[in-house]
Amino acid sequence: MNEATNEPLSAAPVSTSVPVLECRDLSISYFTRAGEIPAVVDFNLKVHAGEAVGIVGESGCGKSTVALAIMQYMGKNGRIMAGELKFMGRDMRAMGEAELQGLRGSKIAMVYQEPMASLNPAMRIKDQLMEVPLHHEKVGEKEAFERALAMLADVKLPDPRRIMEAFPHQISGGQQQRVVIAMALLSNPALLLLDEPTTALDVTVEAGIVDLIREIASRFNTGMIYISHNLGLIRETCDRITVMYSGEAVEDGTVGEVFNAMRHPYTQGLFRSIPLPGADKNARPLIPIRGQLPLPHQRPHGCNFGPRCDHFKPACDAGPIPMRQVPSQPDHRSRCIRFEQIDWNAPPAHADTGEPIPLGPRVLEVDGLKKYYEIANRSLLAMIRGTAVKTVKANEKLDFDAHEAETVAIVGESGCGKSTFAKVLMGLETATEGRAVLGNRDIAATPVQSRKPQVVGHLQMVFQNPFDTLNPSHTVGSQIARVIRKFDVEQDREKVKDRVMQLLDMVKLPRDFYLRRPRQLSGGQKQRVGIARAFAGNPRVVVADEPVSALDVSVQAAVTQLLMEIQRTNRTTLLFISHDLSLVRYLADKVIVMYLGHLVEQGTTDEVFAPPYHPYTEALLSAVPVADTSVEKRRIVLEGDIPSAVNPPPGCPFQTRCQRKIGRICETEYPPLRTFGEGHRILCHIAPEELEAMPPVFTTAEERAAE
Amino acid sequence: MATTFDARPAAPPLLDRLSAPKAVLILVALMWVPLTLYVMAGRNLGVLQPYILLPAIPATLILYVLAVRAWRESWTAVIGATLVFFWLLMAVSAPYLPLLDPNKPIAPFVLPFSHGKVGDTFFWLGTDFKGRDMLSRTVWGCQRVIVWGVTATVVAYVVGTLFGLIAGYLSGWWDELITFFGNVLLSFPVMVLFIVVLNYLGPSGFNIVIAVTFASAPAIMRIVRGLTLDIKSRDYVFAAQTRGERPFYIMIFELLPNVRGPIIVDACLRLGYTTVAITTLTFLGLGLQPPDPDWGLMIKEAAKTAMLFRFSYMLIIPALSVSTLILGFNLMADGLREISLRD
Amino acid sequence: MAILILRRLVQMALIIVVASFLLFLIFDTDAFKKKTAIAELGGFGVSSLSEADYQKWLDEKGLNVPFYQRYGKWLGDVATGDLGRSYEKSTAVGPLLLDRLKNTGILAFWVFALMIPLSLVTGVLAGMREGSAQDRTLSFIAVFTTSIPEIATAILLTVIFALGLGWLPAKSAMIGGFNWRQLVLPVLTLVIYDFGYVARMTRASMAEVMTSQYIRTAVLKGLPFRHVIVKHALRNALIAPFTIIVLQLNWLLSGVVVVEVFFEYDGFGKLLLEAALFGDIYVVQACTLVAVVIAVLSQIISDVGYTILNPRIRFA
Amino acid sequence: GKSLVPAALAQEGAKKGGTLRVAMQVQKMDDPATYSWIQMSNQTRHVAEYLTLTDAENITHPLLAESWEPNDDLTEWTFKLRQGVKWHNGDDFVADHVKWNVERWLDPALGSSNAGLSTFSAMVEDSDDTKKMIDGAVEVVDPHTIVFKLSKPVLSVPEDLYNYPTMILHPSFKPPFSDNPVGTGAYTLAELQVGQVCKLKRATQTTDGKPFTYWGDEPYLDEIHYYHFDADNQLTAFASGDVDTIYEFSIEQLPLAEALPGQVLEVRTAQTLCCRMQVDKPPFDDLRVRQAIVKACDNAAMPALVFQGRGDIGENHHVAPVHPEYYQLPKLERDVEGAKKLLEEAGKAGLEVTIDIGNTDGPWHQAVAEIMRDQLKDAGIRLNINVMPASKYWEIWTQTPFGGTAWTHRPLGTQVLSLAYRTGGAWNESHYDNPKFNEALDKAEAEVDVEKRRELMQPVEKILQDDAVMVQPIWRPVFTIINDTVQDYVAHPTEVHQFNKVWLSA
Ligand SMILES: Nc1ncnc2c1ncn2[C@@H]1O[C@H](COP(=O)(O)OP(=O)(O)OP(=O)(O)O)[C@@H](O)[C@H]1O
Ligand SMILES: Nc1ncnc2c1ncn2[C@@H]1O[C@H](COP(=O)(O)OP(=O)(O)OP(=O)(O)O)[C@@H](O)[C@H]1O
Ligand SMILES: [Mg+2]
Ligand SMILES: [Mg+2]
Repeated sequence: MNEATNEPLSAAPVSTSVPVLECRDLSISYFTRAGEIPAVVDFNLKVHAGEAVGIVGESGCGKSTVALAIMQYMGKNGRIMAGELKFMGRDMRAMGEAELQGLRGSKIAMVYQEPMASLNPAMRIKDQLMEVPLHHEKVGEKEAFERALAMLADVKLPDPRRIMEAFPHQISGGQQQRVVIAMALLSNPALLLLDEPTTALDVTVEAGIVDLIREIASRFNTGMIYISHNLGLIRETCDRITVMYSGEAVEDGTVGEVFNAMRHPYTQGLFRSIPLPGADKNARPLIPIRGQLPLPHQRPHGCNFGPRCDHFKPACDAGPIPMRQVPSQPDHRSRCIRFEQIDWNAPPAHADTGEPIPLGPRVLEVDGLKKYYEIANRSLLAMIRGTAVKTVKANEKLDFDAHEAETVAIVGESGCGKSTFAKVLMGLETATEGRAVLGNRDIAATPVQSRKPQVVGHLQMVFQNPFDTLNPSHTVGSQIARVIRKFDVEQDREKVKDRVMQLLDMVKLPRDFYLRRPRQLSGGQKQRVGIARAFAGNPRVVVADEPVSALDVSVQAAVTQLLMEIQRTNRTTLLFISHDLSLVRYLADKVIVMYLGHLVEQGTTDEVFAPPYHPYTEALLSAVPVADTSVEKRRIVLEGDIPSAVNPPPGCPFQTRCQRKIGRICETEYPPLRTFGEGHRILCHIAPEELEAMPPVFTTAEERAAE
Repeated sequence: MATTFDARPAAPPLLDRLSAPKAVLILVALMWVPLTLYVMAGRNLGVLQPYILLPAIPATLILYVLAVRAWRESWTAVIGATLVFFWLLMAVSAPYLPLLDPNKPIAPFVLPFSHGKVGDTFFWLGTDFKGRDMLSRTVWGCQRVIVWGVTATVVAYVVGTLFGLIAGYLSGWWDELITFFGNVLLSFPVMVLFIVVLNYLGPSGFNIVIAVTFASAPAIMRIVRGLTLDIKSRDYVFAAQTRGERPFYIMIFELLPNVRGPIIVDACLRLGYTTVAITTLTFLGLGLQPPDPDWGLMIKEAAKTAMLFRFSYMLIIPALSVSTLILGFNLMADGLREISLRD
Repeated sequence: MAILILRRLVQMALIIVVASFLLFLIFDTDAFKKKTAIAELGGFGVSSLSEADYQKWLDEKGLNVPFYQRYGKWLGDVATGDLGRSYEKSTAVGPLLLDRLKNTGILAFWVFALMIPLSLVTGVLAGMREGSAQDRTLSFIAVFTTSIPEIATAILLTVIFALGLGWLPAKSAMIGGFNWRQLVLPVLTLVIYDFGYVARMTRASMAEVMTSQYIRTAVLKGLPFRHVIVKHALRNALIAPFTIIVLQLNWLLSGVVVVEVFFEYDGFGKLLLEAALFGDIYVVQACTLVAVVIAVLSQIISDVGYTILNPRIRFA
Repeated sequence: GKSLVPAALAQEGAKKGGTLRVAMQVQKMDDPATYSWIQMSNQTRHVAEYLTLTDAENITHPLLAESWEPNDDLTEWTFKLRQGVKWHNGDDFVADHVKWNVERWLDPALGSSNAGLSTFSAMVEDSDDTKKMIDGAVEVVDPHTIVFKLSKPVLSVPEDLYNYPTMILHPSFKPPFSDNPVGTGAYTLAELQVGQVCKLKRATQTTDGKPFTYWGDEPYLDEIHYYHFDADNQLTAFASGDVDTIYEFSIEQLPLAEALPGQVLEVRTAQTLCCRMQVDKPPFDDLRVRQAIVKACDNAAMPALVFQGRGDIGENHHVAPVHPEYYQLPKLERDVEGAKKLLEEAGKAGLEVTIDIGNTDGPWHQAVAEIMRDQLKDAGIRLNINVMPASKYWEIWTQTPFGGTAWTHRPLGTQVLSLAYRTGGAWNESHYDNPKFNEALDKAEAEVDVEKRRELMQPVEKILQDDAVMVQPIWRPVFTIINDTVQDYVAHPTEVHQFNKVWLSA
């Protein structure tokens, strides 16, 4: 346990005063045509003034339901079935609609996941903001305006006057989220609920918002509930944490207690399935939690986590499991009847650590690859002016190579051209310039239809969205079989079927999935089928475009692990596209950092994650929330938004946001590609010595101790 | 955990088996093919004619049971299906019901629920101005509307979907061209288009099919094009492209099955519109031709002979009949949408 | 915006040229001309229509000229505002059409004047609380009314109000000048049929808006329900119905045909049908022209209105 | 000819004034000589007038002609014209005007259907492939006497002169008539909107503003308004009180009409449906086949089924009981057995034939065909009915082997016979060609005296009936309706309007 890991948060005040919010044995159900869905059962929570409480859990475990229940806004079909809900000591369930209206938005405010969706598209920001004081405090227009303006400045929005007049769609996602937060803070609420406030944002933007939230907590003395599925974020923002699983709180306590001395197998499973900085795929592989989250109406008897638990004993499913206090930690409780018996420091039982595998010959060589999109502006005016065609420079001069059995990760913020590169490689788009040599064929300019089946088969792809990756109208088997036949691996009916079965085995799916339709599969299972399909043609290179970013952490681990395993055994080259740097660090051999279509840094994983950094890489790294309390991180918050690819800035592409900008040169000249060591290259004007002198972003406790 | 989720009684296995897509398809064919042949080929069927509709009756009944079972979640859909299947059943069983000859003049202007002046025939719904039995004409009258309405809608969908897929998937010039012609057709008000086309081709069932296709296909094309534009950016389409599938394969096997869902709801609505259109056209003298009974014709004929409160049953009966059929289609569409939104 | 409108107008011109060309092509077929000749010579004349008579008729009507020449001339004439002459009525098409359009305009005005408030209010009330009894009732009324074809509505209204109760005239020929009582049934018929459609669309739009997150935000801001509806929901919910209502103008041109024919109301729809049945090509051409112009104009209006109403596009 | 001055008797209590509103199709009024619809002539009838007038009893009276006299062999007709008749433009009406009109009708370039009438076709000769008026065929003796010299005997000259396109126009006439409506009638055209309204006003002034007096008795009505309604909707317009009378309603509407307040007027006519067979086309070239078909049909059953018991039973010889010269032959008997036997003899048992039906005069055509189908079935003949749009039927009416053609009313029985059944007749749709028939018809046509002519009609009718050229099952009645204010309205079998004596009670 290390209290001093981060910037010190106000220590959890164990106060005797009335908590801002107290939920006691709260049970919430939804009523659907399938019957009652008990979404949340026996939920307890206390929030004190100035305290930030985090709620984590996988998708569907009831986090949002809790938040909405606190707002007393359950929709048509939701109902609080039992329990108490006290706001400042007063029972909210007994309040009338009028009283609730008085509380909502004034004493209790909420921020949601999708900032764009939660702002009214047809109203100016100022109107939406001013409503709050106008309604709750009955102030005049002018004062409301002033207060809104001041609050916008408080949430660090540039040019608040302009933003006041703007419509939501005219400002960026990060700004929108700040507006929503400003709206929530306008009436100085006693309790602020944040439901995944940053999930829809890029990491660099997320970092800014997280900073803001931390600041608010300390400045306004607001009680906060922060909902997230990201343990790292909770660690960075909260004092206390409640871990939810399948509608129940399974563990709660202070962040330090839970992160360092968890007392529930599920919490442990969560931690083991996320890559922590410093973790290595060979030494500390991710350990997925087996099985799946049960649906609310199909929960097992006794411990909900029982079927997935490594420590399961028959007693676990005997009856309902109560929350119990962890001895000697008055604030730490767990819903495990065996937490005293379990050895919490034992190494994971079946962590199959592996040897690093040697790389093979070069398989793919990308050389000066450019992809420009031309977007036609079809307005008459543009045609007359001759500006009918605008160019989107999605990829600018990519250079790298990949070897057999190597994992090359491509990282960068949204819109930096990662998917475009994948498309060019796959032949869905043709390169504007440059070469991409697979084996000994240049495929950069050959569309997929003109490629030979073998070539096509050698280059396959795993897609991001598990819900989209399979055609909902065909069975799993037929979709894999089609690939096998198409790539001419097998033609004979029986043999094709055999091969499909082998592939299902390979991705650890039961063989009877052959006849299933995608809608009968969970997200993780679909992604496995996607992997099976990608490997059906014995590919030499597999491009995985954010293959796990839409999955829950526990499933993420399983799918990532699986992908790695298959790649290793097949000695396939993997191009892993991601924005999740922890994951990249965990699994990649080589990392390519992209910004606005430019390759700004490349090198082996160790090289990229240690100084010298490209300033962008540095910022990206620092933005990654880390769930390891022993790791300390330098905070760098980037200003501004990512520029448009249609209108890139002159000189260095990163100059508009660079925290280490050195002067005019950055704005006028394209930076040189500096090489450090063998393959480590950085696109920057800053002198190599200076770059090398950068301190690392992460420091672990040992490293700090060593200093 | 006690839930009501699995508390449903186990369904009889037979019905389950019949609900399989293949079985439903066979049942639909059993119902539809004879009916279509009966209406379109008519006398040319020769000796087959009296028997051909026999298999359609049980098929229709089974389909009804299946529909009610599948849609029991939505009352709206069940009511809609009940109305539609009632008329379908009437259509397939008309020849076997104890009805008077719908074309035979017996005694004109007999009011409903009364005997004519001559003979002792009791007329449930009275007779029309020519003395033909209204009940029998009403029952027989649904055959042509249903058959031509459905055929026209189906043809319009085939054409519209095809062009929509091409425009949406291939984009570029194909899209420009198809969309432009779609716009040309769409900018004719439907009725203008109907009038022009039918006036040119002459009034007949087949020409109604053509006219409806001209009028509906562009709208369907737009819908399918929109859906295609959405679906074509799905990963599974990329997956198909990355394995080098031909555009045709992608359109038919990857896109088509997935535009099906939203289209079925739209099709129910459009069936309603087509039924309205056929009735209206027939009323205007551009649609189906006498003498065989048809609701639009019954309205047309009665509109000039029954403008008296006493005789208004001649107008009201076909008007209500066609309204119930359309209401059925609309409720079905609403219900299906409701069901699809819930999933 | 101006560019958008300009582009749409250019497109409209193109569509009109293509559409009228197709019509000319159709009307140029021999079968069609013959039909027109028979229709015009009609009565007893027809039984003696010999080939020579027919040729003479063609000459008289100038139909022997190759059709592209006629088409070119027609285009030129239209550009100068001359829409040709009606065969059947042997008058200039322009004034005739104008007169009929005026009548249909009166009809349309009242239809819209009644239908818009009725359907919007119904739609909003229904969509406001989706799934409530209020919603179910109003929705059912809306589906029900759209399910009755206009012809059936016309019949039922006539039977009840004209034949049964005798409150209103059964026909609307307006003999002896304009008479508002004769306008009631046609207007009601169109309103009843159209109201349901627009109400349904409004309801769907309202229901969708009501489930959107920003409404949730507004409610959770502690605003009173009324304020949420009026300030937050309506504006967004009415964008879609607006475009639909404008596009109803196009629909109305179809809808009036049967209503005008049934009620004997001398409007655009009746003119079109009669001309088409007669083969009165220049009248049909002119009607189509008007219809297409109205259709495209209504599209433009709806596009522009959509842009103005929807700040997301206006300020994009 | 008979001479009865019309409107001679003033009705008792008749009142002047008022507007008669009539529902009818309002059509254009281009050139009266080429009119093809009765409706057009009705709009014109009270503006421009005819030389003669045939009344509802099929009796022809003097109008612009005061009297007429044929020579013995009916080849020369002398017409005395009425004196003191003024045109609307102030001119006097003289014989030259009539000559001008006749010459115009006979000009092939005009294409008037008048040229096909017996009277006028007897004034033309063929020269070098073109028809040309014979020199001197019309001779103006003095300003009020005109002589028609015919190349063959014609009986129906006075009747032909009341054929609807034979209005006498002023020589200054230029089409369209509606632009310059100069006639001799009691009314002038006040307004015409085709498809909407046609208004006639009593003529009180000449076109140049001088007072105008109608030559005959002053009519009662101030104005006559025709409002456009389709055939189907005229009765409903009447029902809703929009009009005082209508052009006509169809049999289907009879119960409705009877239920309405007002008086239904029914006229017996010689309008009919001829289901005629082309005698030169198989299988109808076999007399036995035709006879079998005719025998199997039961004309007597038709009126009840088609016209609710109204109308006259047809006798398959196209002379109607309303015709003055109608000779009553023995009643036709249905003979199914005989039909079967004939078919067998002809080797045509199980005969299947198709009849084309265009419903050119309304859906009752089809009803007739359907009844025929049922009747023929008894004799083992299968009748298919090919229903087609009216216009389509008019395209094929002369070609189809078996078709139901509508024939309009003509005042004399011989008129149609000579048009349609005489060898080479202009409209000989059945291709009937029987010299004996021609001869008998010639004889009948040469007789002016109706009683004598009736005797001569016996062989004509008999031959035609025996040759089984057609099933002509029924003489159609026509119906119209007037409300209680309309007085002295006489419905006419050809539906022409003669409103000079009509008046309106308050
Ligand atoms: N309106 C609703 N009707 C029925 N069931 C619902 C409804 N809303 C949520 N649920 C169910 O309740 C359970 C909890 O949902 P909730 O949205 O609270 O989860 P969550 O933890 O917020 O998930 P996520 O991380 O995906 O947002 C889920 O199983 C969900 O399917
Ligand atoms: N077909 C296209 N036409 C024009 N511009 C395009 C096209 N596809 C992508 N772009 C543009 O190219 C740039 C790179 O897009 P790309 O999809 O490759 O980004 P990405 O890095 O994959 O982002 P994300 O993380 O959001 O998936 C973006 O600015 C995008 O708008
Ligand atoms: Mg949630
Ligand atoms: Mg991407």
